[in-house]
Amino acid sequence: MTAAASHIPAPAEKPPVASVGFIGWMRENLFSSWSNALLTVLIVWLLFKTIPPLVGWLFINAYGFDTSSRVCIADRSGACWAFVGEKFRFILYGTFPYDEHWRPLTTVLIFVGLLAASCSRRFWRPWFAGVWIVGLLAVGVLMWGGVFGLSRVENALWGGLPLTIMLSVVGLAVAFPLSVLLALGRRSNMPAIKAICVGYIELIRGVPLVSLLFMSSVMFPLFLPEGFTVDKLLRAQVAFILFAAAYQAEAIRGGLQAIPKGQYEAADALGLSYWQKMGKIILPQALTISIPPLVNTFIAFFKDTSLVIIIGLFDLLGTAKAALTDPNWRGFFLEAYLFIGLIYWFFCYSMSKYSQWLERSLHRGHAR
Amino acid sequence: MQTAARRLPEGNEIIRCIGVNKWYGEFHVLRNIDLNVARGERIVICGPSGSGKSTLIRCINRLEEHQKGHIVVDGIELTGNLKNIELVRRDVGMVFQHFNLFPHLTVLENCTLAPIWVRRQPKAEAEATAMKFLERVQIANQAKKYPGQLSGGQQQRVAIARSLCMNPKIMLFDEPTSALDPEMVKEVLDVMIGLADSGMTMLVVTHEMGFAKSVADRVIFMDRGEIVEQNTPQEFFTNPQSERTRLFLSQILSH
Amino acid sequence: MAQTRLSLNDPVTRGLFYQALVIGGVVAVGWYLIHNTLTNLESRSIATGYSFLEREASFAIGETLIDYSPADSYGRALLVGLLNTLKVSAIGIALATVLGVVVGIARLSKNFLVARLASAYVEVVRNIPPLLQLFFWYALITEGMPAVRQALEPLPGVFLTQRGLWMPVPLADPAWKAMGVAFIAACFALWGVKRWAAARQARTGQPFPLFAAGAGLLAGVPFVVWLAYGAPTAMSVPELRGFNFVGGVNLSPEFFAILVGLTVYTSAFIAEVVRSGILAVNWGQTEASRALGLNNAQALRLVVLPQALRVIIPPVTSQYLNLTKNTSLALAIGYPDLVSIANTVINQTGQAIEGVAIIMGVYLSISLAISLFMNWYNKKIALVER
Amino acid sequence: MKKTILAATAAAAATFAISTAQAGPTFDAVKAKGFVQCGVNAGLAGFSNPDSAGAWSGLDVDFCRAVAAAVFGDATKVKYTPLSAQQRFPAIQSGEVDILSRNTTWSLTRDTALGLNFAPTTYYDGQGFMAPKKLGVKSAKELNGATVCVQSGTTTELNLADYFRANNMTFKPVVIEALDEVSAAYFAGRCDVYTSDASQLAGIRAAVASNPTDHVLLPEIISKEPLAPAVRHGDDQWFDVVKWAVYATITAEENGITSKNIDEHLQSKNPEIQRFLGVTPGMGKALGLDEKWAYNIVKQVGNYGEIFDRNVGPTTALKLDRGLNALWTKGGLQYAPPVR
Repeated sequence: MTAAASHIPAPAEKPPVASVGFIGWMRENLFSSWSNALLTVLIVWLLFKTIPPLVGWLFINAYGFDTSSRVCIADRSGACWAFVGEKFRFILYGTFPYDEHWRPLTTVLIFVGLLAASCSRRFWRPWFAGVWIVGLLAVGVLMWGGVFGLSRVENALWGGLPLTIMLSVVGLAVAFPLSVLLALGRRSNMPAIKAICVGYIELIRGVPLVSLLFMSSVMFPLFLPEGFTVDKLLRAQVAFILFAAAYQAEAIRGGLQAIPKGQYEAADALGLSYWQKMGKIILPQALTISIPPLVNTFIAFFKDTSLVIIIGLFDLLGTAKAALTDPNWRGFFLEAYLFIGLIYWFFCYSMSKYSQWLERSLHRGHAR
Repeated sequence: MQTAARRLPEGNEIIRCIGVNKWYGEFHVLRNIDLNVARGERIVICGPSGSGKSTLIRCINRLEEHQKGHIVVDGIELTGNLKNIELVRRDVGMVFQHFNLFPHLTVLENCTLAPIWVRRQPKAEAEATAMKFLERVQIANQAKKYPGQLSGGQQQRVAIARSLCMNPKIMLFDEPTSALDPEMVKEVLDVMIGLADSGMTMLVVTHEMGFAKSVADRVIFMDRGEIVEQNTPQEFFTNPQSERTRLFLSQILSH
Repeated sequence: MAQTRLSLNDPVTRGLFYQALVIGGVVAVGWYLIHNTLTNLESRSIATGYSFLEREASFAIGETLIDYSPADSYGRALLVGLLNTLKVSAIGIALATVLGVVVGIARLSKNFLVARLASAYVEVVRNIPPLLQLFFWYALITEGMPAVRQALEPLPGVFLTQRGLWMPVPLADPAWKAMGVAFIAACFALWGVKRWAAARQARTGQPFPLFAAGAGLLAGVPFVVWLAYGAPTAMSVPELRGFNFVGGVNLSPEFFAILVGLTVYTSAFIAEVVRSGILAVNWGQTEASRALGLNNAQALRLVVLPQALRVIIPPVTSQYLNLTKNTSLALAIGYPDLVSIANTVINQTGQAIEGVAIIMGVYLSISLAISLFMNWYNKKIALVER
Repeated sequence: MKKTILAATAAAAATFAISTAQAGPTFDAVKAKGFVQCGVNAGLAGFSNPDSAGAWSGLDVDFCRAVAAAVFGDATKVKYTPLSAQQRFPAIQSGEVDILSRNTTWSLTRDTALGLNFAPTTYYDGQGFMAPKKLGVKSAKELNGATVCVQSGTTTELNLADYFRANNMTFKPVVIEALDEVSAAYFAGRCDVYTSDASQLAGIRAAVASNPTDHVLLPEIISKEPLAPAVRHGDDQWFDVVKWAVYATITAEENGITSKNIDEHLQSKNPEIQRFLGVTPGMGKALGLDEKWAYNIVKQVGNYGEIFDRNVGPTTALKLDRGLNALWTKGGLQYAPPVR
């Protein structure tokens, strides 16, 4: 046996140059095999072909915000941001009286503020519902006016971004309690209640939103007693609430299903009644788990508000399309769609990132 | 070369590692590994976590790629050549810490999949072989079940049988018992001991020192990517040469 | 707690009481609405019933899969709409699946550029309302393409204009029908070959090159039939006559926009499903297959895909359903799908309730059929799992 | 089937229903709320169009104002509900609006199956075609094989199909629901021709075309399109008010009464004018209105000729001639029954 008296650790060596650093990264990520290398070259070539013209159109050849439409129409080699410059207030606020645009703007800010604050777990407390109610009241006052010296604005004049956000946020908020009941009902062991809830949820989820909007637009008036009418916006809002309730109920049901049986048994063992058990033990946990899917529902919902254009309401997409019909500014659809696309994208993307982050952080919480 | 407890024919090495180096990014995970394994030899590799022992055996069937040095298995050098890699893998069985049985196939199908598709055996023949090995790991009565229906120990035994169905020349074990509940460790170790007795070449990464003492021809201690010490189990446990080995053994054996 | 007789503390009684309460409430609300509706319909003398379905529609439809003229009935007009919906859905589902799988796999690519491009695609596409995307594609054609007289001709006989794409199609010939039959026959033959190959492999262990044989069979048999019919090559080539191109086949901008819009939108969601399905299969499964000597393709086909598909198929089905429901957006760009035809019918007849009921009924049947299939499928794979 | 449900529910309804069946529910409701809710087109130059401040103007709008002037003595007591083609009938049927004054063609089915009553025609229109000048088309008879843009759910959609069938021609329809979208599609070149009511084509050409002179209206008028305000069944008194508000504007023109000279006519010795302007009472009472009802209409809104000229006449962007809409005395169709 030739055992060494004491082992001297070998020094750590630098890896071969080709496997680390920029070259290593390139080898690993771009040229790891022949097919990969070919793909990389192809994509670089494609990017080279598309990016410069795109940048040229977007910025270099583009006309700034204060160009006249005549100049833009004469030369279409670049984007005409003058269109956006001319129309952005109309696109954002619709036909709301021009001098009062600070009101829809404040409304949007309130909504964004409320949504942003709701993202923080610090505010997941019952009292925060009060903040929401105050916020929504403020929004109502701002938009309708008629008090505090604000001029009254008919809701037929509302449009653009505030309308988009309002339809989705109010729809979500009002549908929420309903969806909790539906989710509980669907898991109820009372057959009649379960059947009603399942029937409702599957009915709504089985038909396109357009048909619900149709219903609100052309049929809803017939459901009400003679002489009792509800205006178009509110009817669309009702359709959205009914729609949202079914989808949210499914998200919440997922949360309820994820609660281990032991929690129910523990609550029963404590002698709690059904509503005490649900309200104090199950729902707080289930809703927390449900938040990421609820946020995803909200994103889908936010995008779906664009469908109100079909029943003649002017949400963000509606105002953009209306702006495009101006004969002086015809044909700038790319600019218009890019502009509102960016707004939609900003909202949806940040919410989806939030939802993903939340899911991870909740998951961590559970794992611990 | 240390003197082995059992006499082994000289120059009959089935695995040869010469100056093997591997990096994960900047991290030097295997440092100048020289290791020869003789046919029929049983080697236990131990060492603290992160010492590179799993990486070493995973290099032997090219689940990991080494960047420097040579690995020759049964006369075939492992390089980028896919053909060679496949040839080597057919002859090298591997058992994983987390079993990695295929959940969508029955126990029997798990065992016959590779013989049918890789060795191109007729189904009946593959099933007969599989039943033989399942018999040997004493789980033949579960052949129609799905992995999810078995306990961890049973799953690991199926995994061993699955590897054996390919009739390998070498078996690699990557911490085969560390994901098991204590009461199941023994059933798996018993199977492994039986396998060792049959003369299989085995490389086992494990912390089961009892197994090492009773079965291994040689114990290898790795730390920080290098082989610190190798010796017969007898010498290794009673008279460790290096300070680090001693420290490691005191931690392992104290509980 | 004191037990009183027949009190609400008895769970059974209480359950019945609550259920009676809820049913009563639902029935009351439903009855109230129906009552209002009926009174309203009567007091305003609005026509009811489905007899209008047999009346002459008198309006024209731009794209039809079956023969239709304004002299046909409203019922047939609605059928035309339904078939158009199914056409867009079927083609859209096929294309979205292909695109979604490619993008989903691309997101997992080791190639940095490929993975980044794919994830940018997904993040852009799924965060913009589908309706906006439809308008975008529609405008891109109607505003971005040249007028009919200045049509682009990228390939001989293929014309690209703001009124859509014209392509040559083979002239009607009995050969085409025979080839279709031959293709179906080849499918059956392939199924037989597959069974035979499996049996042979079980017996001898020899695998059969099924992929090559299948491709040869599916392409070869119709080709032979085509030759047997004298290899007809006469084409109907579109040419500008009068206002429009005549001959060939036309893909209208409306069809193109709804198809591309929905395909792109849905593919982003399918890509995410595919990606998470593949990620859901433990890497250890691949390693174990490799360690057993399976090659890449075998590991994918025999081990990874069967497991990934179980995770993938249920959510992908619901994406298919979403795509089908989203075809209703066709209304906004004038593609004559079911909803848009029903909308016209409602406008012409004033019978909104019946019209909306037809839309909902059709979509509910589609959803129900798909969920029944899904339940069956889930049960089937659940059986295999345990 | 439906009838049995109806009977069953009606029987049960007796206990539950709120009785609403008095005479004149709409008229009463309008008076009670203090304004007329008027359904108009969401934007059609000359007929109903909001300006940037949201104030509505147009021929259809003016007849709503005339009704308000008759009922309240104040033409501004109107609220407008912009409606799409699809929404217009449910809106009037459900009572969401009190009058539908939205370039709506009076037809038999609409009169019956939709449960509407049409007031006198306020604009005699007909369906025409508009085509780009550079297409070189001189007559609708040359349109065989053309692609035609048309708004869905309108009588134009039906007439179009009838016309091509009758003339043994084929066409490819591009049917879109929103007016904006249809005209956008036409001006983008998606279609060869655009068909709609001739007045509407003129309005669109004036308001939407980037260069109105690039487009021509073809000579053929392929249908009768009497555009009239409508009310729902069930309130004859309200129907009378709307009907006579329209007739009042025509009567005023027949008698040469304009918003400018109306105060002079208060001194008129003509007994019909005296009855009309409420100098001799009785007519207003018969309608359930103030005796000054017609005076208020003409004073605040004008006579028919004034309304026409102001909104769609030759001096406006639409440049429409009176044509069929001239008084009967001048070879047109506008004719009011006697006020007596």
